[in-house]
Amino acid sequence: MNVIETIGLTKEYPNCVANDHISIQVPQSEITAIVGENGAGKTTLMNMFYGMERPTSGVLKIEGREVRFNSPLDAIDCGLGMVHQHFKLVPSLTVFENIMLGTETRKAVKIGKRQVPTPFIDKKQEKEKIAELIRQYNLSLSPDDIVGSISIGAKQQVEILKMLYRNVNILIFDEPTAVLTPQEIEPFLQNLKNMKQQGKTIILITHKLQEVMEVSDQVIVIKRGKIIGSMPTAETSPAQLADMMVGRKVLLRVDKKYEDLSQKPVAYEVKNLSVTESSGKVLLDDVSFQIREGEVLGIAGVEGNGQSELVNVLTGMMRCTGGSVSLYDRDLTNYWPRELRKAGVAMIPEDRYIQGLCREMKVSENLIAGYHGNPEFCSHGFLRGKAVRENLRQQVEKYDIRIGGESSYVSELSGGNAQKIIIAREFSSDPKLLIASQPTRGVDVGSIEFIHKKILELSGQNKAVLIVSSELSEVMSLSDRILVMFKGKIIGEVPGKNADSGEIGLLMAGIAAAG
Amino acid sequence: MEKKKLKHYLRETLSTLLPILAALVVGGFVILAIGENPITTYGVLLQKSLFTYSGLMKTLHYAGPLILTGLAIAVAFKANIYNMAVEGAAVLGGFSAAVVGFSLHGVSAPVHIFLCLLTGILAGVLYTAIPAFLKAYLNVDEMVVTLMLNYALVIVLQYFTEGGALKDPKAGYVSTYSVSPDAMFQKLFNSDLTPFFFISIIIFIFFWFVFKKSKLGYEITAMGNNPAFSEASGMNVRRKIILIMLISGALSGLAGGGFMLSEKYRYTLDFSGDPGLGWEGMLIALVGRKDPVGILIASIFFAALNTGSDYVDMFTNVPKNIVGVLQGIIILFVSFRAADAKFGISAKLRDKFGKSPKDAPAEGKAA
Amino acid sequence: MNMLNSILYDTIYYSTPIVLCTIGGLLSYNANVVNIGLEGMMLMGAFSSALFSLLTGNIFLGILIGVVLTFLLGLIFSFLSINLKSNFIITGFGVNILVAALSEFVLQYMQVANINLNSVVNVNHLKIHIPLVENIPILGKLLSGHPFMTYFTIAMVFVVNLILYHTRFGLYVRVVGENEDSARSVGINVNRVRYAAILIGAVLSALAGANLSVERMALFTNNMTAGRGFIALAAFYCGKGKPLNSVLYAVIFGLAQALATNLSLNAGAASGLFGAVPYVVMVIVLAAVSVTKQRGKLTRGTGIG
Amino acid sequence: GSKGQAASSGSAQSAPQKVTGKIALICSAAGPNDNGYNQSAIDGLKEVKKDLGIDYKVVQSTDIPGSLTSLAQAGYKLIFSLEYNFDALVKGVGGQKAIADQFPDTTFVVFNDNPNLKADGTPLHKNVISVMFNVNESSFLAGALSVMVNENATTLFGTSDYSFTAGDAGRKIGFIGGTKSNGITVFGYGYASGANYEAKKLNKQYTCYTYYDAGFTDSAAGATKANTFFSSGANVIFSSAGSVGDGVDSKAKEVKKMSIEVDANKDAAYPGHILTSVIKNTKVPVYTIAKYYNDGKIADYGGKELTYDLKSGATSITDLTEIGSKVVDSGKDEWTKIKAELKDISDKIGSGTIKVVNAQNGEKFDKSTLTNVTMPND
Ligand SMILES: Nc1ncnc2c1ncn2[C@@H]1O[C@H](COP(=O)(O)OP(=O)(O)OP(=O)(O)O)[C@@H](O)[C@H]1O
Ligand SMILES: Nc1ncnc2c1ncn2[C@@H]1O[C@H](COP(=O)(O)OP(=O)(O)OP(=O)(O)O)[C@@H](O)[C@H]1O
Ligand SMILES: [Mg+2]
Ligand SMILES: [Mg+2]
Repeated sequence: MNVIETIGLTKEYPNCVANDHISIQVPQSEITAIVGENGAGKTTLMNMFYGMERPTSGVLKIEGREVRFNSPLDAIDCGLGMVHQHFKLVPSLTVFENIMLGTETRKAVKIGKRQVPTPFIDKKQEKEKIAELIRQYNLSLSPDDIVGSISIGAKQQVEILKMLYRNVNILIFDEPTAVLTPQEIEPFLQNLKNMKQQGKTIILITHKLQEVMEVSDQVIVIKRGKIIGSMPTAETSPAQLADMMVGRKVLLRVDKKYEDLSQKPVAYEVKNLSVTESSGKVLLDDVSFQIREGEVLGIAGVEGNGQSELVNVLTGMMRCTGGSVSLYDRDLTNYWPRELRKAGVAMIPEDRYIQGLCREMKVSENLIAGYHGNPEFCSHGFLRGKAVRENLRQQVEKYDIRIGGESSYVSELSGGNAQKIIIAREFSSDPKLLIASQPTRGVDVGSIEFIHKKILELSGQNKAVLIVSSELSEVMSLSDRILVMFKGKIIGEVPGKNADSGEIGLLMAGIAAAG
Repeated sequence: MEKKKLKHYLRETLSTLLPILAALVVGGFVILAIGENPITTYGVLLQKSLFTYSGLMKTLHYAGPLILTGLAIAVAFKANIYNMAVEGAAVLGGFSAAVVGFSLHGVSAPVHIFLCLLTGILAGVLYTAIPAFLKAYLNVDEMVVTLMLNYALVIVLQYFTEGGALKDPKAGYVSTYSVSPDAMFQKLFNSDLTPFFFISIIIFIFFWFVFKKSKLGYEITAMGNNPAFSEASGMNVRRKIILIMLISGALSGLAGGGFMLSEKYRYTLDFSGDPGLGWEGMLIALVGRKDPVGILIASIFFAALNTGSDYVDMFTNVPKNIVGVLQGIIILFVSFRAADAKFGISAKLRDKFGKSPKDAPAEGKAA
Repeated sequence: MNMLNSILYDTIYYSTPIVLCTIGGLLSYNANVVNIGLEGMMLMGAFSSALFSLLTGNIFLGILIGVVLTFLLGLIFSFLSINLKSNFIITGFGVNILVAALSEFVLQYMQVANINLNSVVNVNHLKIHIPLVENIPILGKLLSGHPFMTYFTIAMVFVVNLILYHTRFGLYVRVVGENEDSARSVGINVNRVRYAAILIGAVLSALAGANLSVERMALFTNNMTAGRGFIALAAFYCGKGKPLNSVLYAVIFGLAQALATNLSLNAGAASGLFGAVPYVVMVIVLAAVSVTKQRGKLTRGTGIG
Repeated sequence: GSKGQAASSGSAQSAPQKVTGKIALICSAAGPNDNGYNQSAIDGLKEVKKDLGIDYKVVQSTDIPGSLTSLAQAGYKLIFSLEYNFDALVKGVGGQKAIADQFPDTTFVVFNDNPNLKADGTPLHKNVISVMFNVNESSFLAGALSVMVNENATTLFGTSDYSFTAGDAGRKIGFIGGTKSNGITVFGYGYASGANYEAKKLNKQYTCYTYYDAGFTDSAAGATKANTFFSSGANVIFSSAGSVGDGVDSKAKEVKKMSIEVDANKDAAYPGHILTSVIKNTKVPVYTIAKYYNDGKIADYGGKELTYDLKSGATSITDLTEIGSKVVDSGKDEWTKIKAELKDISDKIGSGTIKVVNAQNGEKFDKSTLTNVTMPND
């Protein structure tokens, strides 16, 4: 039986048709994967399922009944739950408060024979309920933790519990693994399977085709708002899916040429870098490494082991308390971002919408951010409008950025295209060193291929590249050497060529290889 | 394309005018309720402030300092800095301009005026430097600090005006000496207008370029929308905060100084008026959606309300307080206009009444 | 001794309406609506409760009507700022200007300079003297002999604290303020929560106003709130919307004001400057608190906004 | 309507057109219903209308020069301005001719200040009249009265309704002003001097607390300030501070002591707690000057400074009937004596035997001359 069925579902935005007559069926107790390029309209479709957006036209049926949702509440009532691409959690609240939000248990007083609820929340009882739920699904959460301070994987578990607690039958996951570490992904996928076993219907949106193959029963491919294919997973392959999505042959793994770099000069050197908070907490502990010209150095590690801090220090967003950084013997320790850029460091920040881009500004303006004071864009304090527009035209063409028009805002772009703005901006500054943090998070396969190619091109031009990514396969396919971080330290080094993911995995878990 | 643009402007104009009309209708009932004729009242209010020579000139004259305080607020608000020190800086600017205006002798008129304004600007800058540094280096909430400092400043200035060397002993009220005639802006064209209005306009044009075309304008937008982004793209946000606040202070100081030399001529306790140059500037900046052209129009609108209200009292039997009530109502309604641009309420309403949303394109990012 | 008594008593006198308005305003602040209109709402409360106390000859009825009218004003504010999504700073200012003008206009219409409730109520009869407590030296003066609203205010501080941190409504207020999206996604009616927060603020501000006009002085004069709403605003800004912290700031202000008034008695010519003291004290306290928070920060940036 | 009533009784519905021979009055910021300064002036105009049949117009304005010009342009020939701000009128600002010069046929009357003087003391303009009130004299009476009442409070009023601080601790009075301007200090200095006169006579030492910066709006703050004085032992507080004074009255009633009001007779606002009011009756000069105008004699007074002293009746203290009614039977004799003493002082002032410092004329006040009154925070 199909729990969800759509007939000609359409969503139009003022300047685009995000979903164009979508007709699909989602069978009960199966995992249906939806794939498609960035901006294809996947999230929009899910938002309509979940009552966040209203369709412009078309029919949505849940368990055979035609429904019209006005709000997520209606969707929840119909047994739908959604874990969003960007979590909808309240950071200052505890795990159990977040899960119970909207369905609080209140203290009751007995009046006569009746239990009359008071406005007060019965925190004790709530906590017990949640602890029970956590046990039932065998998760590793503590109900009392503040959500703002738990790991991303844990946050996702909270989102899932939120749905499970509400007893939903249909769970929608929008790119759930984009932010998870490899260690977290495995159990998550296992969880999906468990839930399916328990009779839940699951829709999974992801850019990682391996996951599609691993867990889904059916795959639906969307391109530019239209369904272009729908098939049982068993009958397809990642390569075929990628080709369908992108409309051309896609290399799922770039071909890196490994050379002997030992004779090349050292470009970048980090010596004994450490960061100790005033509370005494050590965030970075004596980190040292070198990158030679033309070398790609990868840094792997379970999230929260100091990679973010390392990148923050190297990109000038945080001060280090010890150690030094230098580029071609020029000391860059504790330089501000602007001075770093001047010295020839290009930076791709971890979170594109926080540090990398300003959504409320135009694409053209974002394309010059950080370089907006350079003479080619600015004279006497005023921006050169012509040069800025010309830059936009060039970059858009060179990096194939899909924008609506010359005055498009970043907020109107899909994730992949937004990331390409950063790539274009940083690559065209002709840097001596590139520091790239999570360069392809949330980006579709076609764009990943493109970004990876560009990174390798750069190292081919004898530039030094530092890549920090929680995506192990990314680090492995790009790096000449891989350093693994654990608890703020470099715990081990692995050559990039023929790297063994098992060995790296052990290091990431803090188990140093003997010898 | 042409047609679309035309439609766009039509809609813009309509959504500006509608709330004002609505406010006038509500206000009309209030006027009716006290037994007066709303048509006559509005006639006087508009006609006298905009459609007579002297009224229009007076309106423009009042708009001068308001344009500056409007810009002063907008510069800061755009960068997400809630600088309420504009009010205090304008008052202090006026006060210091007055002090130079009456204590300096033996310089030529233009030099005297220049020095007065310069002092006003410096005073505004110095005053705003306190919250600026507190915010930039200690992360102290600027809104609270500036609110408090404004109260304190008024008391301190009162203290200086009530005694000592600055007080005009001949005046029966609390007042400094009046500025010497050569420090006064001369009235032009047989009206209330003075060169100060043109100074304001020049500065307005300059700031139009700053907002729309300059590196600083770029940085202000970035800071206002995404501080982390602006840090990461190499702006020295701390320094920028200080810079922006000081610009805001300078504009306010100039507004106060100019107001002193073109209208008040001596510092009295009611110098800034009601609700005050800075507060009015805030309303103007918000109503004008922090956009320079919007600010210009809003300044003239608020100045016209001020001028008109005096005329209403003089030429009708509607008491001045009712004009205050009207102003309150209009402000309530224009707040909703500002929203309309942002959230496209007119569009939404149309949506509701069944037209295809294709006809109602999003209202853009202008807000 | 005398002076100490006087300072303590004045502190409570100054603080009461500000504290009441602070805890009223901080609910909507927590729901991410900064209500600049608090000043106007307090004035509305002061004005309409005095007016209707006079007209009805009964202060309870008068205050009740005052609260209802301010509630209506709160509804207008909420409708404009929530449903019509107006810029609530402009709307708040509109409220302030409107109320000030309206009350002046009504006085003018009635051809009186102020509303004197002398014939309706004797404020001395409104003071609550707590037996025994009253006789404790110093403390007695501090704790006893205040009108009802003072005790009500003290109780409300704890009630609001309880509401904000222990009830479902309070939780929703905080969630709506912190992350509107997540509130929506679990089906919380964001608008309704905001309405409620604003309206509670309006009611408490009205009571603060009534405290000022009816209970304290049996008198309404034009613009009598004289910026107290803004001080309240500053207080919950300083206290980041946490009830106890915000109230602490409000009381610090009241204390500074009481000190300034009392100490200026023997200050000679400089007494004119004492009025500035409370404001400067607030700035210094804020700066001092920030300095301690700022120490040892490693990440760059100032966190504007 | 409201003020409509006040105004429309005299003027046409709307009058942008030219009229001749009308009188206009520009209110001060306190507005037409301030139960004092402005209202008395309007009362004067009402009487003018009744007796002389001249129409009038009352205007509230924030732009005084603008209103003066507009009114003169509209043909008003006699314009009273109760608000300060004279530069444009007498000196001319921004290179413009003085308004008085622009409209030589119009007579402008200003109050509480005489800006119409050249350095040598001769008048600048023939068509500007300045009206001054010697409120220093009436304040002097209030000061003397305060001391006498304070000394005899128990005799006069008994102890049931009042709780005056007794003995030396209660030999204190207070003055609260809106701002420290000549127009305000003139009251305070006169008041302290009057208290000193009587204290000296009785050989008692007094303290006079002063607070000149209470503003004009925050009545609640006024009440607290008064409370500091009262709880420090003061028994009578004189305030000249608009609404702030209302707060002082309310506090006086609350603590069962007394206050003194200003401008108009407000004794009945808090019966038994307002000792008296220092009256500054604008009605008298408004009526008188309008009469000069009507009689065609206005030119005789142009350029003059008209001073209204105790004798003129424009300034005085009230007749004390309100407070007198609270005097207990056993206190009647003392009360009569007090009134007689007041009469005596009043005569002495009239004859010049007592000279009261007049801050409004720019006279310096030297508090060290007060032998029996100390002013700790003046
Ligand atoms: N609120 C909106 N207003 C206008 N256009 C929108 C809006 N939301 C989405 N779009 C547009 O609709 C299209 C589909 O967006 P959607 O977010 O559904 O893509 P997606 O498939 O989820 O992409 P990604 O893989 O990057 O998450 C995009 O072109 C996007 O620009
Ligand atoms: N976040 C920061 N904090 C402190 N210093 C910084 C920061 N970012 C950059 N700097 C350094 O401070 C200096 C000034 O930065 P700022 O951005 O104000 O310069 P600018 O824009 O060149 O100024 P100007 O307007 O004069 O051109 C630069 O040398 C820069 O390296
Ligand atoms: Mg998406
Ligand atoms: Mg710069």
